[in-house]
Amino acid sequence: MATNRTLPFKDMGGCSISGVMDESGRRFSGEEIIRSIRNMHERSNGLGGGFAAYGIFPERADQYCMQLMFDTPEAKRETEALLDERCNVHYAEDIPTRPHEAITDEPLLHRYFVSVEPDKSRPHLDENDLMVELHMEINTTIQDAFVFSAGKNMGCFKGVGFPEDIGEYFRLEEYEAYTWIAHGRFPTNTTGWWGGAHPFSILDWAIVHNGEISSYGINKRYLRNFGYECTLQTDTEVIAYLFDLLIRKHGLPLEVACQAMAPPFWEDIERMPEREQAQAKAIRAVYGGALLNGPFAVVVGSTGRMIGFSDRTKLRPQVCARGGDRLYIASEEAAIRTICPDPDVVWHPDGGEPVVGELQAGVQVA
Amino acid sequence: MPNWLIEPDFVVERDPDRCIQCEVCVRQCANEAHEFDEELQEVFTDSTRCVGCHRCASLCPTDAISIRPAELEFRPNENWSAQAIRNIYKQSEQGGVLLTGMGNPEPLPIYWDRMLLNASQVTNPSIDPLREPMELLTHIGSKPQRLEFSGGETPQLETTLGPQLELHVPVMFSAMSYGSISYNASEALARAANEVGTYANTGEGGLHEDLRQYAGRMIVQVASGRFGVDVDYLNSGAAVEIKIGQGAKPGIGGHLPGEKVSADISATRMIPEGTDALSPAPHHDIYSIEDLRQLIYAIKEATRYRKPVGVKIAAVHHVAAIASGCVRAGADFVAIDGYRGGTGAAPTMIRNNVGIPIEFALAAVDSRLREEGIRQDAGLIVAGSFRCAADVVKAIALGADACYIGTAALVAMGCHVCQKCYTGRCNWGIATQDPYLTRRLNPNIATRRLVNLLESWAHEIQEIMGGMGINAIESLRGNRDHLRGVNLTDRELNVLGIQMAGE
Amino acid sequence: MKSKSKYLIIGNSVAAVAAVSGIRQIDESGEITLVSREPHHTYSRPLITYLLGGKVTEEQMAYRPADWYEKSNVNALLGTEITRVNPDEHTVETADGETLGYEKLLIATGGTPIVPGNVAGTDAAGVFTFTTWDDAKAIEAYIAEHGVESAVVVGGGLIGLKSVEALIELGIQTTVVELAETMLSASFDRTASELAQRRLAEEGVQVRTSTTTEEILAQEGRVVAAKLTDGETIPCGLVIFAIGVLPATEIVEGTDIEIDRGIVVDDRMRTSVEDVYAAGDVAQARELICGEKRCIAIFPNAFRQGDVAGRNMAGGDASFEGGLVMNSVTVVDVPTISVGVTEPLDDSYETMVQLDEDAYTYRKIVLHDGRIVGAVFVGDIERAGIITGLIREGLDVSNFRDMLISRDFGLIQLPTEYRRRVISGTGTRA
Amino acid sequence: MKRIIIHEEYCIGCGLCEVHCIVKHSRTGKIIRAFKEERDQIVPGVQVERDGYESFALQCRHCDDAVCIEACMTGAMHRDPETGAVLCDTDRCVGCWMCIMVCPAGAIQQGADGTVASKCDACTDEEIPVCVANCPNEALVLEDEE
Repeated sequence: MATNRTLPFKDMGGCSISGVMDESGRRFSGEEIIRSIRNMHERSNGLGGGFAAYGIFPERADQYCMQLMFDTPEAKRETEALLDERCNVHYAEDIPTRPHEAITDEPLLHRYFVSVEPDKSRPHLDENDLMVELHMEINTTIQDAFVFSAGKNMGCFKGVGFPEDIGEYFRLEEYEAYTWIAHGRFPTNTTGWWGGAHPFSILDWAIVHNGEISSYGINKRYLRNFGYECTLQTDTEVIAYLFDLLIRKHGLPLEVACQAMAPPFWEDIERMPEREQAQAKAIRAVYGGALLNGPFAVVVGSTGRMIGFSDRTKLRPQVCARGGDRLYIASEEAAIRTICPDPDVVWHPDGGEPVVGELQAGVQVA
Repeated sequence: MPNWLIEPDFVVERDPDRCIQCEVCVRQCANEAHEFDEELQEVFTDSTRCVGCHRCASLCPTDAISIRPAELEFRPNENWSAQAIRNIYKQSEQGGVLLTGMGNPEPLPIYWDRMLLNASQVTNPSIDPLREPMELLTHIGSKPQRLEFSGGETPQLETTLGPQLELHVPVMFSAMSYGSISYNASEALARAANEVGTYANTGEGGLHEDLRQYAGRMIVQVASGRFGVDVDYLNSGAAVEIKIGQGAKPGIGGHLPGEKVSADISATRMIPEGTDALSPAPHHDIYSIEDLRQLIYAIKEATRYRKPVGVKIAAVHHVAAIASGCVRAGADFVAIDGYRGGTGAAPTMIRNNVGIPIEFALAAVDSRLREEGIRQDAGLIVAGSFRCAADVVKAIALGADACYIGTAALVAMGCHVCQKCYTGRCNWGIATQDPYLTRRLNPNIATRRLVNLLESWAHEIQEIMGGMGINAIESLRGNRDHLRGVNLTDRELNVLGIQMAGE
Repeated sequence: MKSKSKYLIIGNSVAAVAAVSGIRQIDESGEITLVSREPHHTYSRPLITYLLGGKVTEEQMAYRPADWYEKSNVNALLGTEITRVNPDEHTVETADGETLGYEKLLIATGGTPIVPGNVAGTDAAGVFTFTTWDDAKAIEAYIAEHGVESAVVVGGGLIGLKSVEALIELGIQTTVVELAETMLSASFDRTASELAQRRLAEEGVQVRTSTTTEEILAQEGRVVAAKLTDGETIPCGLVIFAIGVLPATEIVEGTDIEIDRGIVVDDRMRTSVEDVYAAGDVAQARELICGEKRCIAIFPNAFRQGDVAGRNMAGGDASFEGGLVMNSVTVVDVPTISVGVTEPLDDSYETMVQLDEDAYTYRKIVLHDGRIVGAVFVGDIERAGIITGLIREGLDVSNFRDMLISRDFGLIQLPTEYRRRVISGTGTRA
Repeated sequence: MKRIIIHEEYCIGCGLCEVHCIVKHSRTGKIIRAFKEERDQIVPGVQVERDGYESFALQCRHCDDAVCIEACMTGAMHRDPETGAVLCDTDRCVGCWMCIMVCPAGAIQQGADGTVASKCDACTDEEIPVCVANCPNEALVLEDEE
């Protein structure tokens, strides 16, 4: 009887998100995050799952770990030719996987630890800019090749399947990271393909997202002004690019960046003290193209940091908890308690209010 | 010589069973189509004088009057249409340039009607604007690419934003001068803009002393005739708009005949009473883009950089490049007026044949400015026949910051689009200076109607946005994913930058 | 002393009624005693000729509703005649020998009809004056009793004309005898008078002008004819003396209260003696145009004076802006209105005239020093009040004087400021 | 009291106030019948004055110190205690025209049959007088007075 339990369709809408960060920098195995995301099995439908892990390649922390999927050997050869031309490949290997009965049609999965040399003809571009350019170039010009992460000392692992199966397939229990984020997918706007699973990543930014960005059309055009080409037919990648643009390129403080993406309502701005109000007005006026509209809850990973935030009316769930040195952010409280049965504090942040985990002062991860 | 080749446009029919001989129609027709025969004690109508403005029918207390097109049929001829033939009769009879008023009425495609909007279903909740915030607040002005913050515990904004127009509804009243429209109409536009929190535009006619109290919500225009322009005028408004062109008559100047230049208009325009007010076709100090830049900065200096200074251009073939040039010349906003834009008077041939549709102009300009990375540098206002809230939403989704409405505002005040503005005998008291007619427009009523219109449109815009699951207009602006085309060719879809319905 | 009222009013016609309402505007409760010689509830004196002519019923005679005294909280002593006023004691004496006290006194005793002393035979039955309800009833009864078929009305003024109207209604052949060259000479100019006379003649009314009655001829004590000074003898069953009224000042004669033609009052309607006011036909107050004090026995004047007196008696601050002679009377079916000065007094006056004798329409405006001082309207009286207003206002009409006489003349031709004030409805007095 | 305010600058001289006043005071209250059957029997209480481009519709101002009431010898002209309107009780009016003689606005007329005075009755049975309700340009408005 119990196994035949069915849920109304609408209750099943929405993805699952979980993120754990140890702010002391202590690294821990992927087993816990798999357990957490498994707890929310009903929130996904087997069309996509994925993870991002930070601090997993300490021995190559100064090199970009480019993880790619190829549908054809030709694509792999073409990509490798481009890589040889554009960067130094220090080490390459197949991404370790194990055969899994639930995982089929897997692409070729390979990773390259690379570094890029400054481009003397374009001195204004730093290595990150060049890396983004390379990432975009592969994804837009080489058919059947797809970069799914390209940051330092981090990596994404994703594919078509339930997230717990994907985790097992990628042998995540064998990695140790100080931040893990995970996503189980219930796709509604694109068909399931390996590249379309979450997280979406650029440099060391990785985003898992539950929701739909109604402002995608303008976010995409806004980002294009700054050289970001959205290639994935999915709204989540704009969040990754926006973080990269606002924080890395524009140098906005994290809270300002979050405010740009999920700003307070004008009626709330009207009630702010003068200086704060002027600032909030300026952010909205200037960064209107970065406003993320529609229901969403995201967890964003980056080096030394994990951020959770949701849309300004909080149309998608997000729960946070702390236990010891760890910050937990998940779609459901149960997903936290399954790995941290007795947290110190559990809370529900307001819409648009960022929750930030940061490595404690002095902690070096790479 | 009798004008025997000139045929009536309309037939006015009076139902004798309903007519009560009250003479209301007689008193209301400035064209003297109705006449009361004292001897017979009966009203008669001369249909040849009817312009189809409906004033008599609207006020007839018994609905005894109906007006229909004159059914004098020529032998069917797709090429030699009745209008074409009649135009030739008229010109051969009277000579001269065919004149007309209002916007282009020709059966050219209306692209707004070929674009459809999106709405949320299941995966993304639509939002009820009656329950949830639904933000329309729009800022128009030059914005920096990025903001600078100083570090520290709480970030401090270091960037100073340039002057911005702040619109509570992304719809403004387009330039209509005092002179082309009556004082009461000008007053109503100014008051309504204040009440709603948007802007009216003086047009090129200067700003009447009594309307300066509303100038905080008015854009003051500087046109080729420079009527009414002095430093106080420039500083009195919320923004300054340099008018280069107008959608209804790109490349053409204006002419307000001396008989309309009353004492009041002469004072407002700063020209002698009774003299013709001639607006040259070009600004004679702007023969190229660098001259425009000089004027923009001259005005910015005169207004101490406290007012946005924009440029209004007609949508012509190279509009994208021209708009880009205006932005690079320092314009804080660019207003583009499409080929359906209205006018008080224009040569018919110009109005009906010059310019391009605003939909394409807008799409091209927004895309071009984004390609050049200068879209942030200027606000983008579009004009040229916005008929309803959906048109506005589509324009914003294509990339506009706001729309100008002219004809729609006039219609709200009672205009029946009879296209006879240029005669100065507007029976609705709008496009006239005749004191017998101007009093027909009670500015209190007109203000109320304009406010109602804008508020209705605002509600409709909010409803549409709510349906899309968007609660801030900045997420609609330029969001062409929410538009789909129907009845459009690939090239048209391409220029518009939208997908086909079903894609 | 029987009682002492805060307000004592002698009289029961328009001035008295207006005084009561004037008092009540300011003092809602102060005791008011109203004393009237006639026994009737307050009635409209000008209606007595209509009553005789059968145009109104007795019920319609009431000037105010039946419960008016009660609602106005007035102690009305009807049928009580006052014989003497003692200002020093603040009392009055009644014919019954009673004494009534007052704090403020209003004398609104009206007028006494004139019967010339030099006409013989006026004591015959069938000879009447005509100023009260009782007169009307007496005349009616006499006509009925004696089957009167013809009458002579002595006096071609307003009362005379209205008496004639009533007699026409009753089918009595009437002759008017007027001493002056024309009828209505006091209020009309010659042209208007002639028009009126012509209209009356058409109705079979005989008019004798420049003559008067010398003797009333009687048989068996009843009138049978009137003999005129020009020798003519007019057989008649009835004679009505309608020569005019004199202010009814008898009760104050011998006191310190100043009497000229009537009781002299200032603009606040105060007599020369403290706490005593006078209003209506008995009072002699300032005239608007010439500024002299005159007795103007017309209805609106009496109302206004009564109202001013009442308000001031109650401690208010009201002022009489001056009386203006004006009359509205219908000659058979021709309405007429005359206001102020109807004939130029000297060369400095101008007149504007429009006349259509056949249609019985006549308009005349008399101007002096750029201002309208009088007007006559015959036949077409529409909007005559606008002219009356301009006379009252003393407005300089030089800029639009040519329009005044036009039939289309209206408020719209008047200076904006004046017309706005009139239109506002908040106050029209100068 | 409520008073009809005349904004003459907005009067368009159309005469609809007169038309609707006639209808209101007709036997049937139906516009076409009122005009076809009773047009000559009704003097509208509101009348439009016109001079060049200027015009305004004038009805009795229901003055605070109504001189017509003072001049009325029969007491027919009175102030309605409930509404404050100046009304003519035609049962008591004898057509002496004293009111016409004194009204400074010229707002009282002789009735159609010439026997009694005719004037605006302020449509006291209506929430808004018909001349106000049917004025297309709000040249006539009903305003509360302090």
